[in-house]
Parts: sequence; structure tokens; C-alpha cells
Amino acid sequence: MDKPKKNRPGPEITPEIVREHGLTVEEFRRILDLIGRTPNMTELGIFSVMWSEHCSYKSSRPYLRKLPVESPRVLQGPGENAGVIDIGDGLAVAFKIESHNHPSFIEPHQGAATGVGGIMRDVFTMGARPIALMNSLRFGELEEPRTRFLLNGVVDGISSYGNCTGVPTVGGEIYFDACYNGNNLVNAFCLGLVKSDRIFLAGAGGVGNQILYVGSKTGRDGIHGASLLASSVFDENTEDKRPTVQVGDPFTEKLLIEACLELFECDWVVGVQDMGAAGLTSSSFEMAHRAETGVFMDLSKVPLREEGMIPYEILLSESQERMLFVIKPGHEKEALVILDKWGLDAAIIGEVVEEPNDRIQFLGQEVVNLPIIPVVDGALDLKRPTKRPEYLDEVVHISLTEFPDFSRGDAALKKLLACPNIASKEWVYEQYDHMVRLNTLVLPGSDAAVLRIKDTDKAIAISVDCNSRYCYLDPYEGAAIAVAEACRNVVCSGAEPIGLTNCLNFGNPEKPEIMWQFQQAVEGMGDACRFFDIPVVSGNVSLYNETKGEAIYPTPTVAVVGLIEDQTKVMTQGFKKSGDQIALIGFTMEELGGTEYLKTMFDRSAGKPPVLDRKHEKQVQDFCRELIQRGLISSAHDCSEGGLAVAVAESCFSPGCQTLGATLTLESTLRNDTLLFGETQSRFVISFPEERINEIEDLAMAFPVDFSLIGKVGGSHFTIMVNGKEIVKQEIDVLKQIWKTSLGNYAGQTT
Amino acid sequence: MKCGIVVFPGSNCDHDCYHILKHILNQETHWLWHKEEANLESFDLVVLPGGFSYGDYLRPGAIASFSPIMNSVITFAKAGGKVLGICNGFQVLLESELLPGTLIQNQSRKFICKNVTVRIENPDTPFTQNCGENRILEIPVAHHQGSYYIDPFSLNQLEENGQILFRYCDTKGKVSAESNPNGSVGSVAGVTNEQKNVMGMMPHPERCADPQLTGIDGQIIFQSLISNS
Amino acid sequence: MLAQIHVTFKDGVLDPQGKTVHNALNDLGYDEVLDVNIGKYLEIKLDSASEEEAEIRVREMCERLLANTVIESFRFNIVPTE
Amino acid sequence: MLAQIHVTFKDGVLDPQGKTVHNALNDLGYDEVLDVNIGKYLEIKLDSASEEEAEIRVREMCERLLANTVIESFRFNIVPTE
Ligand SMILES: Nc1ncnc2c1ncn2[C@@H]1O[C@H](COP(=O)(O)OP(=O)(O)O)[C@@H](O)[C@H]1O
Ligand SMILES: [Mg+2]
Repeated sequence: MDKPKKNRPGPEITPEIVREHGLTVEEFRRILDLIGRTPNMTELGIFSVMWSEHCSYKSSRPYLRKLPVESPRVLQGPGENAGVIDIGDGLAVAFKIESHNHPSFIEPHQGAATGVGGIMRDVFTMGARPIALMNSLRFGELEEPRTRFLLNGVVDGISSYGNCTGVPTVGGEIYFDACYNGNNLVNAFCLGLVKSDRIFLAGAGGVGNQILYVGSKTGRDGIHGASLLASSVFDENTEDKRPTVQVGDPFTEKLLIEACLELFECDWVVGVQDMGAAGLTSSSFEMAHRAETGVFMDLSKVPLREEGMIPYEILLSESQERMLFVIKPGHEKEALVILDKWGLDAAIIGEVVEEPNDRIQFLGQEVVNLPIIPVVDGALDLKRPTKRPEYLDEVVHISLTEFPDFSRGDAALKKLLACPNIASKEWVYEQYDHMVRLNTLVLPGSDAAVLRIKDTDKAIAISVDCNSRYCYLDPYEGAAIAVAEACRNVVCSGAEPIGLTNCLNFGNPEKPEIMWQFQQAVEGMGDACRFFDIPVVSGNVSLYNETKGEAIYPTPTVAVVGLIEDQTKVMTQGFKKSGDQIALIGFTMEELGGTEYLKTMFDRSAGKPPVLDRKHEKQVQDFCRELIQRGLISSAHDCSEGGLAVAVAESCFSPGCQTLGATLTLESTLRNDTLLFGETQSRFVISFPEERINEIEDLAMAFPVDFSLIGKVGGSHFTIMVNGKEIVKQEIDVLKQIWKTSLGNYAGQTT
Repeated sequence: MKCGIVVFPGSNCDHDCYHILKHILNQETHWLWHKEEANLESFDLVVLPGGFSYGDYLRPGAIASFSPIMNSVITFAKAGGKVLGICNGFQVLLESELLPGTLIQNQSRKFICKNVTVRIENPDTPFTQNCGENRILEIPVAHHQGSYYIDPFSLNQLEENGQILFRYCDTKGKVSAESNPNGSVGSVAGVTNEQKNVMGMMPHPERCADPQLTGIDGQIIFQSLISNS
Repeated sequence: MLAQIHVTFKDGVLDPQGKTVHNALNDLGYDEVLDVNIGKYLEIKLDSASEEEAEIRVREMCERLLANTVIESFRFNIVPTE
Repeated sequence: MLAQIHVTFKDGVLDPQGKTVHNALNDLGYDEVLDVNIGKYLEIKLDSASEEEAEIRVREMCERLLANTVIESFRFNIVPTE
């Protein structure tokens, strides 16, 4: 039988080509069923990206459905470009975190820069002005020259992009571990502010609406970046798969922000979607899908940067700083005037049609005609097998007797303060403009970043967290702890947690052990969120973080956003005054599993991680926030990596506060190492003027929470007495110097 | 005081300057758009704000210095009008040759955002008249190309004419290599022209002028200008 | 010896700086400007035994440090100095 | 026509980038590196009537915008393209 090939130029679709597009035999068969014919090359490219792990979430979707997504404050949950939460006064915050791991490994500067650009566009497409950036970074061991190259490149990329757009980078986290040697992680977070009645969604709206292309011209950048890179494992052949790397243009992004915010003021703007992964393809399909309409586009109208581009390339290009607007007909001129004012390229490239198909023309020929729904929804949810990994049997069993206790803790304390996971991150955040826009009430260096909302009494606190060693040892518990810790950090600043976004970084989901980690972590996160009553409003999944079969530790990073009703009641972690009392909220158990102490002193990532008692956690958090709201305390800091001793040391020399010494006088039956450096959860170190003791103790009793006075602020030394015996005494300036300069010293080495 | 704030594409401290002048210091404040020339006669102060005009591409401030509004600013400055360039605004003033010297990459080659201290070198100008002798200000810097450079002869001249307004110093006022965040010659943080009506500085006074944020040392510069107008 | 090294973006890689300078030149009235590309130019003074050796070492330097070969290409020549 | 423009720091002006790269190269074991200078290299595609005209206009572009003549010097050549 003769198959007519009218209007379907290009090579024949062979099994080879199908495979190269990352589609399985079953998937290809499904495509044939769905459209009733063989797709042409361009259409195959569309299926390839739309059904990629990155765009379709085919491995993760069944699990993600179990996360709690609702609360009275939620205005927009997962599914749009960013989640939106009501903060009162007619205002809302839109936020999301997203990974740019693979691009940053190939080209750290551009990879990280375009990651920042992408997440910002996700936020301002909601109609929100971006007001804060954060990031969560993971690198391999700092002893590796490649790590330092990546670290410098990534930080430089974030700095150059964020700073230029005038959005402050107000905080983040950064960890080093050998498991990231072949796969660094770059997760970028952005939060924007929007009037709650001016939120924009990515729908195409009614028939006849015009599709307006805005921003940079389209080039051949990053074709198949999302699908191929994020859906396969790195090995020796990675070189061949390198797509043209996307280069970020933060200047254009800045203009795009201003122009888009101006367009959002106009009532003829119907919908908007940024062109991120899979570019024009996914943005046009998804907009049509959300509105249950179809689209018609003429690719000849797309502003192009390079000559000779074919439809396949135009549709799959991941050129940065581009947006797709849908506007009511008759307003094209007005739109173009605004865009011209900001010096941006723009063109009407199509319109919304009734028939639910995406029909695309190029030079007068139809090159694509695909039904919207199956392309967007058609990727099957994969029920990938799961299996508890065997390594767990080995690593979680440790006995404290393997690790001799110490009688003096000075050496361990110094070593921990110098360890890059604990040392000051000043070298990083000084490269970020964290003050621009004059909202940053708490600068980097405290538990959470705090931004005021001008013209209101409110402020927003943000923290990103994940201890991936805990997650490696127990993904369920580790993910729950990530949620608890992020909440604890925003509580330290006086805020009430109101929403969460997550970035789930894992290895190859085709391996049952990885899928098990994923399942456990999502469950742990979901259960914790449910318990603390925090909705998950947006998120991102990054799989295949493996090189040569070595997966990263499971890293379910969370960012928690908290609300402070009264701007004047913001708390920081630094001690404020000599003579203040120091107290511990919560209690310490005899445990060392998963600690930074075991890793730093004994090179072991082993043991059971600390257990999270959620009820207890909630109580101490509520208590701490109550103390802050009543204005009773002068500082609050949570105990995390490095335990109690490190937490107190950090409060002694917190940025923005004067450096003060401290003396701890502890009574305990615990081993010294667990007492000082154990990482029992649900603990805060607070300080307050002596005369408040009674009031605070009464309140602790009423709550009830464990509360103990442990020492006093003051002097030039950090001293720790246990049962009357001195076990640490160091000049505070010496400790500070070690802590402050360690990361920069590592990062600055060239060889 | 009637103030104008120039907006270039890529300016990003424009809103911060506006906030301080208008909402904190209650001055009449207007926007000036880069594409339009303007009659500035009625203005007491024109501010060129910080940011990344034209992305800092080619050289910071280079492309912005050719904006139509800069023709008006130059006319205004030549007639004795007061112009304050902060950070990127300073770079624009140098590229426009309203101020002498140039700014090159920080010695560390990295962007630096932190609080520094600067010493007032000449309290006898409209920008510093409220400061008093040897006053030290705590003030944030945020820049990548903030290392001031000028040849030794001209540096000397600036010094003799009292054109050096601020030097980076430590908290006690001592000027040294350690207290110099970016490698500027002579630790120079801000300069004026010979007539003392145009001033450029790398630190951001608008970032330390709102009492709700840390520090208000920056107010003194704006207050000086207000007293002078 | 002196190595003169040119590092430029590979074809197809976006050059935001070049694009912006291009627009600026057009705005200044240089309508004849059709395209602008901006790269780096490095001069490295060398104390090498021979031109051949310099050639090998400079290529290595470019690959390892001076050019970002993912997005940039380089070319160089070695000129003798007195 | 194509203008190839080199913009470099004048003698005596500190080039922090050059210095850092110099140190980095030495650290990497390239002991033969005696000095590094880093400048810009611009290629401008022109639609000019003649080489003479291009020459005049490019010189003007350099003086006005492309080089900061306080600290930088420039040189260029015009090459014909097809
Ligand atoms: N990648 C980063 N970018 C910006 N700031 C960072 C980064 N990493 C850490 N910081 C800042 O350094 C401080 C300490 O971070 P961290 O040790 O992770 O705190 P915590 O243990 O309380 O979560 C915080 O203020 C944090 O925002
Ligand atoms: Mg903390």
C-alpha cells in the first residue's frame, strides 16, 4: 500500500531514531495508536521532550500525588509555574525551587546562571515581582580540583545572573560530600510578591486570542537539553550528547521582568508561560492543555538568531529569556509598544483555536498536527519496581564503643568549625548581592533569611534545607527531618511556616533501590508536612543523578516559607549582650549516627540518623516562636550539623553581631562526644537577659517543653564545663577565624 | 529638595534611591527615563543609581553614558547642578568624563557585597557638609568593578584639590591594604569634580538610610544635600 | 616568546555582550554595523626552550584554563621576542 | 567587511585578571609563564562602502565606545569578506 508522504518531509522514522529520542518501543507504539499514523521527525521530537522524565514526571507522578497540597492560604498549588500562598493584606507570595544539576556539571557558570534565570521566570510568569533568590548547592570533596572549578563556576554564575537582574540572593545552603563528585547539584529557589487578585495562570483562554512571543531570539541552544540530559545517565559518552550549552543573558532577563510586569497591568493579557525546558513545544502545548483549546502557530514568524533553522530546532530550542503571552485580539499594537520600550524582540506567532490540536506551520507548510491531550497527558505513569537497598544493613549498624570518647573537645571543635559543611559560607554569599531592593531584614549568616514586605507590617522568612547523609541512612526519616529543620530555621527568626516547595534529587529511577529511596523520601516528606500542616505548593524532580553507576545520596531539598506578622519582632541567631543567659530548648540523646562529627573525625557516614519526634518538634517550635513574639529572648538558633557546641559557637560569632564569648556549664550523664556534637533533633539554643528567667521558665513549664539553663554569654573565650570539669576552652577570636576563612581558603586554591 | 532618579535599562537600585529620598526623607522625587532628554533646571539633585545598566556589557557604564538623558545631565552638571552617582552611576559619570579616573575589576575578581567602613576625607562639599571632620561611615558595597584607578599624578591632584571624598578604612579609621575591599588606588571610595557639584561613590548610601534596616549612616549624605539645597 | 591567543564563542552560542554592543553602535548611528562578536585576547610572555614546546604548552593552557571549551574556541600564534 | 579589533590595557595599568591568570598558570605548573595580559577581541561585521570609510568609522567607534582610552589602547584591521 502506498503511504502518502505529503507535507511530511524529513528522514524516515527508524527504530534507531526512536531510541535516540529516548522513547521506548512501547512508548512509540502508544504514539502510533494515539495519532493513528507515523509521526514525522518534528512530531517525534515533540513526543520525545513531552514524554521525557523531565516534562512528564512519569516515574515520580504517582508518588507526588500523595503530598499534601492544601491549606486555607493556598491560592495555587502544584501544576502551575509556581505555587502561590496568601499572606494577607491582599498580597501573596509565589515561589518554587528547581534543579539545574546536569547543565551545571557540564558548564558550571552558564548552567547555574540559566538555572537562576529559569526559576525567576517561573515566578514572574505568575504575575509576581521576584524579590528573593536562594540556592541549595552540593559538590564533591573539596580536595578535588574539579570540585573547586565547579564551585567557583557555579557561584560565579549565580552571582552574575542574580546580581544583574537586581533580585537579591538572600541565602541558601551548601554541602560537600564524595557522593557528589560526579554529579553536583544546583537547586535554585525564587520567591515573588503578587497582589492576590492579580495572579496570572498559564492558560491560553478563548478562541481567537493571539499568541505573542516575547524576549530573546531563538537559537540552537540546548536542543534536547531537558529530555536527553535529564533522562539518562552520565558515562564516558556524555561528551557526544552535549547539547549546545545555553548561555544566560541576565540583562535581557531584567528587561523581561520589567516588561512583563508592565504587561500584567493590562486587562487584555489572558495567560503567560515561560519557555523553559523543551521551549516553544512545551509552553504552547501546556497552555492549550490548561485551557482545553488548541493552538495554531506559524514558525516563520518566530524571531530567530541563527540562519537555516528548521522547525524541529525552532520547536525544541531552549534559548533562554523567552516568554509566550496570550492576549486578546486587537491589543497587539499596545503590547508591542510596551515591549519596544524595553528593547525586547516580540512577534505575534499564532492564535488560539477551538479544535484541541497543536497545528504548526512553517513557510506555508504544515509541519506538525498533533492532538493536545495525549501529548501532554499521554506519558504513562510508570510503576517502577522498588527494593530496599542492601547497603542499609551494613551502614546503619554502629556501636558507640567503636568511637573512643574524648576528655577534651577542643581539637574536634576546631576541626568541625573548619569543615566546609559547617564553616561560614561568607565566601559564597558575599559574592551575591543580598541587599538590593532594601527588604532584607536578616542578611545571610543566620538560620533563615528574612525580608520585609514594604507598606505592610509583615515579613517573610525563608530557609532551604536537606541533610542528605540522613537521607542516605534513612530516606524516610531524612526527608521528614529536612522539613522539620527548614521549619525550625524559619521559626528561629520568629516566623510561622506557611508553605513548602521541594526539589527531589535522586539517582537512576530504573534501579529499584533508587526508586525505593524516592518513595521513602516522598512519604517522609508528605507525612511531616501533613503533621506540621504545611502545604507543598510547587516542586521539581531531578532523576538520573548518577555517574558511572554511582548515585548521589538521596537529596530531597525543601524550602520553607514562613510569615512574620510583625516586622519589628524578627529574631537572629547571634548572641547580643554579655551577661545574657544561654538556654537549651529540647533535650540531647546519646547518639552519633549520621553526624558531621563521625564524618569529620572518623570518616564514617554511618549509623541511624537522629529520630524525629514530630509532636515534640512541634512543641519546641511553638514555644520558641512564642518566646520571640512576646519579646522575651535576644537570640535563637537551632542545633543542626555539629550539634550543641557548634550551635553555641555560631551564636558567638554570627555575622552582623559583635563577637562575644560564652561559658557553658553542663551537667550530664552522656558521653562528651554525644553531648557536644550529637545531632539530636528538636533543639534550640536561645539567649536572654537574666531578669527574664522566671517568665521564660514558667512558660516552658506551661507548654510543656524541656528547658535548661546551660550557660552565660561573655568573656573572650568559649569554655565548656561538663560536670565541673573543663573540656573545651578556646579564644573565641581564634575559633571565629578558623570558621570564617576555611571555605574561602579551600575555594581559592588553583591546583 | 527636588530630586530626579535616572532609570537606565538594567538599573536596579533606582527603586531603592526613590524609596529613601521620597519615603524616608520626604523629598520631591521624579523618575528620569534614559531615552528622553529632559530640562533639569528646576532640579536640586540628579541621582544616577546603581545596578547593571546595559548588563555591564563591554564596560560598566559605557553604553549608558551615551543615553539621551546623559546629554541633559551633562548640561545640568556643567551649569552647577548637583549630581550623585552611586556604584553603576559612578561608572556612568566616569565614562561620561564628568569625573576623572576609571573603575576596573576588583582585585579579587569577584563580586563583593558586604558592609565596609569609609572615612570622610573632605567634609567641605555639598555631599559631606553634615559629616564633620574624620567621620567614619559604615556602609555597604556591592560591586564587581569597583577598583578605582587613576594615574599617580592625577591622584595627587585630586588629593590636593580635596576631590577625594571617601577612603576605605577600618572601623577605627585607619587606611590600609587590609581595609581596601577592591584594590582601589589610594583606597579611594568616592570622588568629586573640581567644582564639587558632581560626586561618584562605590558604596551605597541608600542601603543604609532606612532605620528599619541595619544602620543609617548613609542618611548623612542625603541630609547634607538637603541642607545645601 | 609571546603567545597571542584569541578566545571566541563557538558558532551558535549566544553572545549577549556582542548583541548589546551591536544595538548600542546602531543607536549611535553606526548603521553599517551588521554583527558584533566579543571575545578575549590574551598575550602571554613565555620563557620556553623552543617554539614547538611553547606551541604544545600553550595549547594545553588554553584547553585547561584559558578557554572554556564547552562554549568557546581558541586560536593562537607564537611570536619570537628579542 | 570585517573589523578585527584588539583592546588592551595600557602599560602601567594594573590588570587584576591577567595577574590572577598568571598566578593560576604558575600554580598549574606552567613555570615558563612570565606575564599575562588580558584584553578584548571584537569582530564587527560591516556593510561599508569602502575600506577607507570602514577604517574611519571603526576608529571613531573605538574612541567613542569600544575602548576606554583612559586605560586602554586599541588597534584594528579591516579585512574584506565575500
Ligand atoms: N549557597 C548559599 N548561598 C547563599 N547563602 C548561603 C549558601 N549556603 C549557605 N548560606 C547561608 O549561610 C548561612 C548558614 O547556612 P547553613 O549552615 O546551611 O545554616 P543552617 O544549618 O541553619 O541551615 C545561612 O544564612 C545561609 O543562608
Ligand atoms: Mg539552622
